Amino acid sequence: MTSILLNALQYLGYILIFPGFLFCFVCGMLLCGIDRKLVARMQKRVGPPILQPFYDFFKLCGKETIIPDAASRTTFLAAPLVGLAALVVIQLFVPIHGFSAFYGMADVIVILYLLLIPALASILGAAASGSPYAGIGLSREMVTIISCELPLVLILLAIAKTVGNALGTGLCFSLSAIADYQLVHGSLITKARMIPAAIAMLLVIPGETGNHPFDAAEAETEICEGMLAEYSGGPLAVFKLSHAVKMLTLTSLFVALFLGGVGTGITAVDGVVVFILCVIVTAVSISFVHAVTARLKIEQIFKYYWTVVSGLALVSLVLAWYGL
Amino acid sequence: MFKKLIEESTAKSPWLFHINSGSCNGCDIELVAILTPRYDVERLGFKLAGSPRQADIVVVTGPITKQSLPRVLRSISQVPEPRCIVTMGSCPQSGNVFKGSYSVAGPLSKYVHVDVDIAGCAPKPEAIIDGLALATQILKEKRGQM
Amino acid sequence: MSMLNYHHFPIYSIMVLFFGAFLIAAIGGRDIAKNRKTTGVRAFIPLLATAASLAFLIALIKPVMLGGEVIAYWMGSRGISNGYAIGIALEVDALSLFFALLIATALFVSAVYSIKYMEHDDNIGQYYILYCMLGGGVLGLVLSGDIFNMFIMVEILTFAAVALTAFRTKVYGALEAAFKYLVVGCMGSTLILTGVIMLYAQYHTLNLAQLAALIPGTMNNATKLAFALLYIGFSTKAFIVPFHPLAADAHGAAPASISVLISGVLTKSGIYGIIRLTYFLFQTMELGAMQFMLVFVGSVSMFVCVTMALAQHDFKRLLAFHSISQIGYVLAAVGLSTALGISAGLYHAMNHTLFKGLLFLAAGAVLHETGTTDLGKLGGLSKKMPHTTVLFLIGAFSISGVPPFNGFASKWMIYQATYQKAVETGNIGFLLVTIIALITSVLTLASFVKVSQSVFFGQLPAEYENVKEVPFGMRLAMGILAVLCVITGLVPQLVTRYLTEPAARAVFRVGDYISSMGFASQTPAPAVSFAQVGVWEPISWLLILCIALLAVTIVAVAGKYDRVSVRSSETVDTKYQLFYGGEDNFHSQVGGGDLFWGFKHNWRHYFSFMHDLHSGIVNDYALWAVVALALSIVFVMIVL
Amino acid sequence: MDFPFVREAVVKLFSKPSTQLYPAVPSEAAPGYRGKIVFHPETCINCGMCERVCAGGAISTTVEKTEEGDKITRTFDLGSCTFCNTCADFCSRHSIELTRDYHMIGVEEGDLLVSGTFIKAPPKRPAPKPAPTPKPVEEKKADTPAPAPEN
Repeated sequence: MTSILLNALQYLGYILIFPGFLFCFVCGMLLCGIDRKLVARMQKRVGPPILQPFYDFFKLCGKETIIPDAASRTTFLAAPLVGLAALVVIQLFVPIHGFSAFYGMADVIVILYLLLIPALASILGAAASGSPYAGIGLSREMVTIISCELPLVLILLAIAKTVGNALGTGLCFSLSAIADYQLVHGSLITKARMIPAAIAMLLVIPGETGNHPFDAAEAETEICEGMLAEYSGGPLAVFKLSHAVKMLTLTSLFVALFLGGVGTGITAVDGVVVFILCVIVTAVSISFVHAVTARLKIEQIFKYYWTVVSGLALVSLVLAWYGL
Repeated sequence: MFKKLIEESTAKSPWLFHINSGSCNGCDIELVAILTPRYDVERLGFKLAGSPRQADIVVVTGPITKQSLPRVLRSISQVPEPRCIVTMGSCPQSGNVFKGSYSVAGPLSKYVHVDVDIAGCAPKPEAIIDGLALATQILKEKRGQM
Repeated sequence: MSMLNYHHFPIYSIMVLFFGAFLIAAIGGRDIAKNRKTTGVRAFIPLLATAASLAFLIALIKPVMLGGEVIAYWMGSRGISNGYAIGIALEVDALSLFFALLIATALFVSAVYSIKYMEHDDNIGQYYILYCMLGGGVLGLVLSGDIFNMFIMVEILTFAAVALTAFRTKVYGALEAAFKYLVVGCMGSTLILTGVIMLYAQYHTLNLAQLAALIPGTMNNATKLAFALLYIGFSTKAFIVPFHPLAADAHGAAPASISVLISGVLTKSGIYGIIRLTYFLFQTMELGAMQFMLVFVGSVSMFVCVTMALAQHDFKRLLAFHSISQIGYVLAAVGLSTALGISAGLYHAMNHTLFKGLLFLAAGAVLHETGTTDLGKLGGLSKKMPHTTVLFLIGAFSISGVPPFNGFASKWMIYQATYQKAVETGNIGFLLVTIIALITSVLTLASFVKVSQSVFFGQLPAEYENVKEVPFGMRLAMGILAVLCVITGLVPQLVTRYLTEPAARAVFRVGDYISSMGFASQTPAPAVSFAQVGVWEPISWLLILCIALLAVTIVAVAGKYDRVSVRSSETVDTKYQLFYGGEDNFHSQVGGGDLFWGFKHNWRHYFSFMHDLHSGIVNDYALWAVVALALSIVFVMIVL
Repeated sequence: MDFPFVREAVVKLFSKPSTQLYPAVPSEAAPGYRGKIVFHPETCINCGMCERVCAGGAISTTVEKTEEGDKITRTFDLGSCTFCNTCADFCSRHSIELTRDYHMIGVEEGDLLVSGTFIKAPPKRPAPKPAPTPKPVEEKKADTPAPAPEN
């Protein structure tokens, strides 16, 4: 009885503290702050303090939450919470150097689909707000999701094939197995055939998180923050937090898929190591791309992802398929 | 504890919403200038918001023409509390050289309570930073009274 | 045998529907006076009949699905004489029963829905007569053990479906749609009849089991031609490419309760026919070329139809194209010829019946209340019809494959099956199918985002200010399907173990099918494996999500998240208006057919090509049918 | 597709930012900057030229009769001023000066007003003069307060 209780407590701890909610909150926000700082420095600015996202979050918590007359209240309020919870759950499945809180419960294809839920939550929240700006925003967000889907699918299939070939099972969808494989054989990024896929993944991350220059869905200067046009106060804070957590999730997914095998085996230390790797990935894929580009139009985003990025991923997939 | 935290955060993360009510663009350019690398108010937590729902400080420029008056007032009313209204440049404070024109409905203080006036035509970016810093303090006080 | 022996149940389940049709006709098929009493009785008879039919079939789960028995039932006393089957037979294996269960469920739910949905229509008696005929026809098709009876049933269901498509003659395009359906449907039926005649001429029997025992190994050109004819004939019933435009027209014009049957029942009967044809009668699925044919047609169907759906601006037409797209998934998975693939395909077929039924019923609810299904005219109904919105969203999430709903469970099995097949055969073509399936899935999501934004969210047009929630009976029907969608998504292991795996196993046990009818069979049942590489535990995931959601909500509520300001008085307060860049609010709904222009812009050449291709002229579609027939004859002649 | 700022971004990441840390480090306006108005009432002769040339109507004058003479208060409303320097240019006595001080923030009413008061004694009247010269008359006209702009 007590062991069941302890187990339950342990899992609750996983969900609430590490690598769940609290970890996501702190690390995601830090990542977001570091990203803003880095972008500022690349633009020769001082930039906001690293803790700025925390200030933003708490300030928004203290603001009034206005629900417009045209909005569908329940969906409007519930959408951000569902999106955040779904993101936290994805983070639970991403292994941290061999440690995964919930082993063998979801594989890469499932993760691909789970990533749709937060996006879908924000889309439905935007739809429920009734604003035409949000309508345009959600249309763009959906197109961005479609754009990112093809390269992401190709990348994941390439990884599944590569790891599966090496393990002799033919294909391997399990995230934990991919992580374990890298513990033994070294990071996937060291394999020449996976480098195009890794580059493609780096380019997919800002699209998935909706960062500059792929932020047509939330373009604050053109369509008044797009999907978030009617959100204020607490729900907006949760959306901003979701965005930060999404950055953490995707970068740590990149770390788990391509940079696995770096770590010590002590979970606490690995958490820090993974976070540092996440910061590096963020610096390269989010901050750097942000600093050197201007916002793309939505049809450009689509074209870019389905030609350049998908092409890179396809190269990897074909190389992996023929075992080159 | 959280109340204190929220108050502190309110002062450190004011988001601006800019309304141009018939301005000559001088002030608008100066407002953008404070976001440039040279002045970079993002280091103080300022950010331009795209929608009044997300703003804390409303910056109004221009002499409040009759056409823009209902739109300005509607946008201001859509900003959630606590909010702070800042007029920038001489126009929204008095009408400046447009004073007495048939198409000018200003000054803004006739319609809403204005918290901070930043004088200048157009104000120097440093002056804007001064004024906005003052506005954040007012914002913090308002948050404390909520 | 006593009357309650379960061997009688298949014929009961068919006859009860035909008897219901007869009974309604006996009461009086035509409304001379608007007699409420007989109207109620007429609505009640099909309800009872479909419920009884479903009950009989559910009673068969234990012996057939779990026990693995194949029920061979001879009508009358005639059976096999001189080694030839001369009697009329029913033969129910797990595959037949699986499809029959789907069909009976859809029939029952649609009957529940019809009570309220059809109450304002004229000639309800005729509607219900045709309804029962359609149901009996489809059930007869899937339970029949006799290829000529399959043809008879195809005829019954086609004509019932054509008549029901045109039932609302006042609806614009209903007669035209029915005419198109009639023309191409009759072509299909004729092809099936021709195929049956050719087989009979060759083998002197019509019994499926006997044909299955005789045909493999003795194929000549006439048999091959018969195969091609039957294949195209059943394709027209399943509406797969190139017969998809018919479905769109028929769905758009038919009442929603009939759309449920067309998409959930008729297309399944076509798929059933194709499976019977390829796996049982001709046993050709060992051939890579046949696998290629089904997988290719399936992939083309799923992709072409999903893009066609993205371009639609009518709710029901959009659903119609999705229907074919999902059938494409089923066909592609079934065509893999692996145990996992067939299991996944059947699972998806089941899910398709459930969620597409739900979506059509939701579309019907919208039509019932607002009188239109034009995406450009609707909007903001979620405030007026909250229950319908929730039910629609469950259906939309299911079809888009959002975890943990059922569409995800089956699609995910399909991805694994295709990828596994690709790895096993080393054929990169199957990998392409996986990719197409994944992309189709996200495009499906996109078009349902479009529907939810255009119909249920966004802004409410002034003319729908007085719209009310649909009656309870309609919501009940949708609720049943929604609950089934959630359950089948949450327990994929149970569904596969008790429903789809027995059915998939039956596909490989052709020998049992033949021998239980009393014929000698040489085909040993191969060992099949349903092993999956992926892992997905929806219940655990849902549990974690719930805990996380609860935690987030508690923190949020503690942080005064719920202290929101909502306008209290009736007066207009600008604070609670939408932000329109400062303008006063006016009706501005973003939605309709062109929502994803960023996507469409890049594909404009493709879309304009498709637009030109789908001319809407029945002659063109008949020509497509002829071309498809010619191609498949050539293909079959070459590869078989 | 080309990215002209790739090199720039990498170099700048490791170099010192060019931001002026304004509130912490005070900053001075450039020479010639026209900022806050300073009024020297002691040199003013109340000729009224400034008020006449002011486009924004920012200058107002009030006159109060006292025993010593007219107590004249000249008020500059910075909230209505265009900082064009015309008043200073036209001031023959250099009583108006636009400084380089740009800190002009108003929170309460009156924060943005600059005013100066002086007493203008009537000119010592030589005992009997036949008639008043036209000049003082004009001056008196100018003295009448223009309708002060509402603030």
